[in-house]
Amino acid sequence: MREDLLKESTDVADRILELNHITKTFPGVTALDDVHFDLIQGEIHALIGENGAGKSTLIKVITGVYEPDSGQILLEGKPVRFHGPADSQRAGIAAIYQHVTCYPDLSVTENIFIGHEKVHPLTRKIDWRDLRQRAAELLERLDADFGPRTIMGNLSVAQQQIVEIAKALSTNARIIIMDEPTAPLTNRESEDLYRITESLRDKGASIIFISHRMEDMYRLATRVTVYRDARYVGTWPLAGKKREELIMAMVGREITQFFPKRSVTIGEEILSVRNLSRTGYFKDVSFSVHKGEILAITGLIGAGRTEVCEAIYGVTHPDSGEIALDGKPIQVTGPADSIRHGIGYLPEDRLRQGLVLQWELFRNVTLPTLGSFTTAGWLNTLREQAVTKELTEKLEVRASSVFDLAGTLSGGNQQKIIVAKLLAGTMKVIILDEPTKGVDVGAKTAIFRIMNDLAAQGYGIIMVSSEMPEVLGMSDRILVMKEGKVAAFLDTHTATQEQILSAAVPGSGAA
Amino acid sequence: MIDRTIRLDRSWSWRSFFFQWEWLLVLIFIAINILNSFLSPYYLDVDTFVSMPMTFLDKAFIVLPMTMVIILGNIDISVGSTVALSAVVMAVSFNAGLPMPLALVLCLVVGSVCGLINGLLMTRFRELSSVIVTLSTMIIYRGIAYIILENQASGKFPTWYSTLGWGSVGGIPIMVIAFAVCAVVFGLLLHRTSFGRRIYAMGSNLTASRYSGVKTGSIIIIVSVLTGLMAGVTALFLSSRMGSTRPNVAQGYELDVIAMVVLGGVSTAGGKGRIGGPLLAIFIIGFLNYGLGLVNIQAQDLLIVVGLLLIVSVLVLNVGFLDRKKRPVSPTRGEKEIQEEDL
Amino acid sequence: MRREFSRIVRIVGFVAVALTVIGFMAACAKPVSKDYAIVFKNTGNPYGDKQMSGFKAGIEEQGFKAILQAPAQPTAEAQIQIIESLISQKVAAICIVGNDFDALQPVLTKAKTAGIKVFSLDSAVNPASRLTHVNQADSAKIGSTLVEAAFDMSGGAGDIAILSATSQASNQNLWIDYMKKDLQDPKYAKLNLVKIAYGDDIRDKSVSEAEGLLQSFPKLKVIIAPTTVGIAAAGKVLTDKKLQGKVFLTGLGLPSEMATYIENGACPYMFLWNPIDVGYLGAYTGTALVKGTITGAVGDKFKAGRLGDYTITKAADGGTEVLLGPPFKFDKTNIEDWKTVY
Amino acid sequence: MKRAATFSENFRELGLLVFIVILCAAFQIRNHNFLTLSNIRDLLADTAILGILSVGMMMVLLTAGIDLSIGATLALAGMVSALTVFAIPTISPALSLLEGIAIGVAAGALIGLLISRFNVLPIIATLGFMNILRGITYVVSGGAWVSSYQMSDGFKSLASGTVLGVRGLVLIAVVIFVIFAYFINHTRTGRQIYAVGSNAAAADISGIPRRRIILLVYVIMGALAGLAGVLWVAKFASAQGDTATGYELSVIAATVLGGVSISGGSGKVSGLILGTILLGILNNALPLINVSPFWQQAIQGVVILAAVLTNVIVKRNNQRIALRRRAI
Repeated sequence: MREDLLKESTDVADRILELNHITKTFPGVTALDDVHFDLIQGEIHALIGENGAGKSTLIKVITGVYEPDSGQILLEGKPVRFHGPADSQRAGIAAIYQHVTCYPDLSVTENIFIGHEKVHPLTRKIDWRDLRQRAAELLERLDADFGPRTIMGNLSVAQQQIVEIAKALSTNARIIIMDEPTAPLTNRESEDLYRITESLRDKGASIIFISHRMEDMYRLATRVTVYRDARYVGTWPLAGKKREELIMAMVGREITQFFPKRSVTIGEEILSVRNLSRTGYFKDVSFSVHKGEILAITGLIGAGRTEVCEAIYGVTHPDSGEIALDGKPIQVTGPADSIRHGIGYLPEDRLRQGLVLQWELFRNVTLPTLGSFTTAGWLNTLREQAVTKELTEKLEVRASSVFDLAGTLSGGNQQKIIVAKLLAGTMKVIILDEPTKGVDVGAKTAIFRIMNDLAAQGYGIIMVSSEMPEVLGMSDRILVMKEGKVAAFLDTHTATQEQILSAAVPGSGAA
Repeated sequence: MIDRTIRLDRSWSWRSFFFQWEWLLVLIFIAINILNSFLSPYYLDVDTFVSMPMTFLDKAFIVLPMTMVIILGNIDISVGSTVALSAVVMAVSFNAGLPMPLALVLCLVVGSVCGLINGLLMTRFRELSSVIVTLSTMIIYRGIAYIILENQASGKFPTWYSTLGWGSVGGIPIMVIAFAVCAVVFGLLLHRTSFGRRIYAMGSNLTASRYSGVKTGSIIIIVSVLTGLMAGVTALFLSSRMGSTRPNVAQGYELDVIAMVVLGGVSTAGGKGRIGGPLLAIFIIGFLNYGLGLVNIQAQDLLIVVGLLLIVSVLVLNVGFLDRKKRPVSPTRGEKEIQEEDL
Repeated sequence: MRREFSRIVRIVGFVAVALTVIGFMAACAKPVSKDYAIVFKNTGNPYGDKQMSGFKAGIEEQGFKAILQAPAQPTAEAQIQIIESLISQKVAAICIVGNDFDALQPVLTKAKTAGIKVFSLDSAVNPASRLTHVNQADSAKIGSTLVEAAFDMSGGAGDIAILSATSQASNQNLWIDYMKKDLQDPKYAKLNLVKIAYGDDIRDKSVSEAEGLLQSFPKLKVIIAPTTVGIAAAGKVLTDKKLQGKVFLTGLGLPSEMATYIENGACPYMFLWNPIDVGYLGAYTGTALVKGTITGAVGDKFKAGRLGDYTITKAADGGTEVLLGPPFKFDKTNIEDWKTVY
Repeated sequence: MKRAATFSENFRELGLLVFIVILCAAFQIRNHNFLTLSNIRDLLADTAILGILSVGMMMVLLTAGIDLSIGATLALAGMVSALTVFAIPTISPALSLLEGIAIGVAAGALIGLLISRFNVLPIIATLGFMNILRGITYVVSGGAWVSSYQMSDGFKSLASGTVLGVRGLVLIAVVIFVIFAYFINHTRTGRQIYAVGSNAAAADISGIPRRRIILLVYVIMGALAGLAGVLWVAKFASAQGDTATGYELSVIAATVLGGVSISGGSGKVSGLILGTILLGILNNALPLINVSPFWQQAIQGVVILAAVLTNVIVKRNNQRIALRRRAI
């Protein structure tokens, strides 16, 4: 099949969507610089590139959220201009965005149909029965485990993801854009998504699939387009294209070692958690972390991994169980305490939980340990800046000055800033929750290197992750969680992907 | 490869220096003084400048903590009632035989307690917005004041007490001195201490602050108590100026105060604004009121003028060149931030 | 570094303040105006407008200039600020219609020490802070007149209630006290005062208070409302409920506001003085005080233009006062001519 | 889990209902004239205007906005319409209504533009306009009042007139409740109001005209305030400059009692009605049961706070129950 697609790709007639010489600039930054993109009827086309490469902007141009400064958009060969999302919807284009964009207070039905509900010609009354029916059908097709009346806010991220897809389907879109759809999903959920995506393709939809995960791309796409620094690098059929070549095209340099090996002697136990329980989230979780060790906690979304970490960090309060540091039980009433004790946490959602985006780097870096930068409550700003300079340079943050706003950095660098926040204090244990989520390849390796350095310096590290390769590539031991309980403890050297999955997936495997 | 050295200075431009809200306020302030002195021959007068500040500075004490409250992204509309309640309690307890100095202390205590209650309600019931909490306590506090004093006025304070609101030291009104001190203290608190930094953090991103170990609860409570305390201070000066007090004093103070803070360029979305703005705003509104009063502008016209001033200034702030968001913040500004702005 | 900028900005700001102040210190002494000021309770109140217009007329026919001021809200705080600005203007006399009996004492004392003649009108301020008080009508007289009216309307017996203004209004409270005193009189033994309600001079509150009275006291015969807002609200309620002839209304009200209810019989008759005359008398009291023909002591005499001669007498609150005269009675016969006047 | 959720959604209405019943019982025991037909009619008539305004305020709050200017808008609309009636006694009541609404719409449109086009924060824009409109009211009236005898009976009958024994005022309120209940529950625009309040960013990228919706709610709020102004003046047969000063707070209180969240996105008409009635009952009953006038304010405040807090507490309970249900 890929072969004939290849032939067709040369043939302009089959191009359902084509963008030529698109340029979009924002004050102070060029987001798209004379880029090209084309989509063939009925293909799944992967669009990859580091953060800041211009992918998300391209989508917003296609969906009409932005109007390009110059360049033309051809829909089935005819030039079009979209003056807003409504236009593109009418043209049969639907987008599923990176940060799920739902209405938490409204029902699933409304989330799917809002803006294009079926209304009675005269009374303009919304035909609820009809909508609910169609919603039910759509959810059926995506075999969802929730009803059309459910309030969106009560759904898990994965479930909301499905609603987003249902939304796209409801418009009978011919072109569906998926921006990092798998980012918040576990492997199993991703599998479901792949299935759905393919069935869409088979039903004649053309799909633009954006992702950081190489797995996604090789699994689904037939062609791939690479952007770098707001410019078009190239488009190739995936067949026979090596992942290293693509990575080079993305980052513009060769990345020799993906999971840097390291030699660290694992020291004595620092953190031990005994029978930690929180009603409704997790139960009887016990484990320990040693100096220089990287402990991976994995499992499906909603298995309680993040919840356990947040309980240890003191964001939430466990109902029972004890946490001991260096053998001494500690009382944690809030993050302030845990930081004082030397437990640091890199949260899962860096934009909401990790950073003050409109703040300068140094103010972000010193926030958790502000006390140590004050004399009698008096801030020593110069020292803050000095320390920040030192840390950010050590972590090779790509920024021009400690006065840069955190919001202006790329995902990877933002992640490094959060690490810097932890290093500004004297930590013993560092918890990293999905440290590479939504981070481009270049930054990933950097973060892995940092993790190793930290381990080498004798920090105990807990890494929560859904991505098998990094779990297997980075950790010393693997804790698999299932439905709020510890499902398995595996030694990385012997563990296999299958073992982990079977332990993680409910029903299968022994707990 | 790009070099990894990170500079310790920020990109600096005259533009970013002059396009600051405070500059506009300074201009307005000077304009108002010139206008007034043209309008009324009595404006350019020593006595006027001694007595003028005393007519509006009582509220101004609340402006200081209210700035913190609004930077936190909250709002407190119970301050007027707090003033009334603490003033009433002070007067009643004094007339019940409590020595005046103690009565003054009690006044401050009552104010702080009112603030504390607000703070506790806000932290124990985080689901509730500060508007709701303070809306109901606003009604309750004044209600209590009515229960205590019914339709009586209470006063008969010792004569020395009236000097608090009327007297001056070396030609400078005591009120002005007191306010200057408070202003400096609050300014330093907000801009030079970890306490202030944490307030800004919470206003900018509450969740991130919690994850970064900011004790959000205690910050909210402290700020609320400060607000109550300053309301108590206002009560002291107000009752001193009125020589007596009633349950219905300080009605609608909350809105005057909020207006001043906002005119001062503090965004009610939280996280933005500095103490300097509100300070200037206090004097702008105060001088404007008094100056126009000197030429006997009718009260209703004053309403319109102040309202317009508020709207127009905020319009300039949002639409005009002053809008910071429209300027590139740094050369390395990337796609992420654009997303943040547009989504 | 933005904070550095802001510090500069702030400093500049206060330097600006300082400079202006210093500049003005050097400013030369200012002319002393000979204006006469009246400060009413609050703006947008026709009763007050009439009073101020009377004051204006009285002042201008003597060839002086009048300043009419009133705050937006009826609070003492606001009046203090206005008086301060009047002191800065060095007016000749201030005629205050007080929002508070005591709270204005400090600022008025300041005015007096600045050589300004201070006297109150209509709603008094305490004797210590005024030279004299222009009283629209003898409080005791108002009390007895209203009780008499209630006695007459109820046919000598039955429940009566009072619908007052705010619970703080010094006038109303004084009158109510006098009414209570009068009701002790055996002549009124059969009248029983069931409740004093406060409508705060707010329309909707006055109305629901009035309705409350009618609901809780079905046998109610008379409502006495010694306040313009309250009486009009009560009149409206009685009219809507078609209670003319069953429940009677009297009190103090504006003819314009009450015309409808006097004509439809909800209020057989009510009382008020002529606010224009009150203001007018105030004007002449002011000029007399400034000329020095009177000092505000008991026994002083002066001529008040078209109103004729007046003598200062002892006031119930211990100070002195000028009494305008007995309250004027409005009923079906004369309301037509008055409703358009005020 | 789902059951718990729906229960907690309906709880507020149930709770309010129970609360109201208890209150009524208590009042009835204290004063037997409370639940008489005539008193209930008074109660409804006095609550009608509050109800009309709370409908508009609900929509404003749904978009996570707030409107402090309605008291002033009401006063201005009332004053102007009264002045016109005084000038042209023959003008038909319907016209006066339209006039009032037109003024309200104008005011609302100005505020709405400030908020939707120039991103002025609602609390600020409306705070400013509260002053401006109030000032204008005094200016147009020249400080004078318009009194009963200066108004045509037709005009006054807008409020006092009865249809089938029901006050016209109440009918208008009911009609408005019905129309808007339909509008926000069953029309696209109505639902989009919820959407905008629930997630503004999402509204933008899914092509909902956010700015237009925001403009719309303030225009509606203004229109209702204008209407209320005319009714107010007709009801009390007097137009004053200081009409309805501070009334906005009662309206907000009623709306919040009714379960509309200040942070936008959630709130139901059913709850709104109950909230309005609850506040109406308090205003009407406290004078009735001879509560000292000096206690009334405190009591009202406590009731409001209690209602809000109980709601929070019960919601939390439901969540806890839901968590227990989760199989772990």
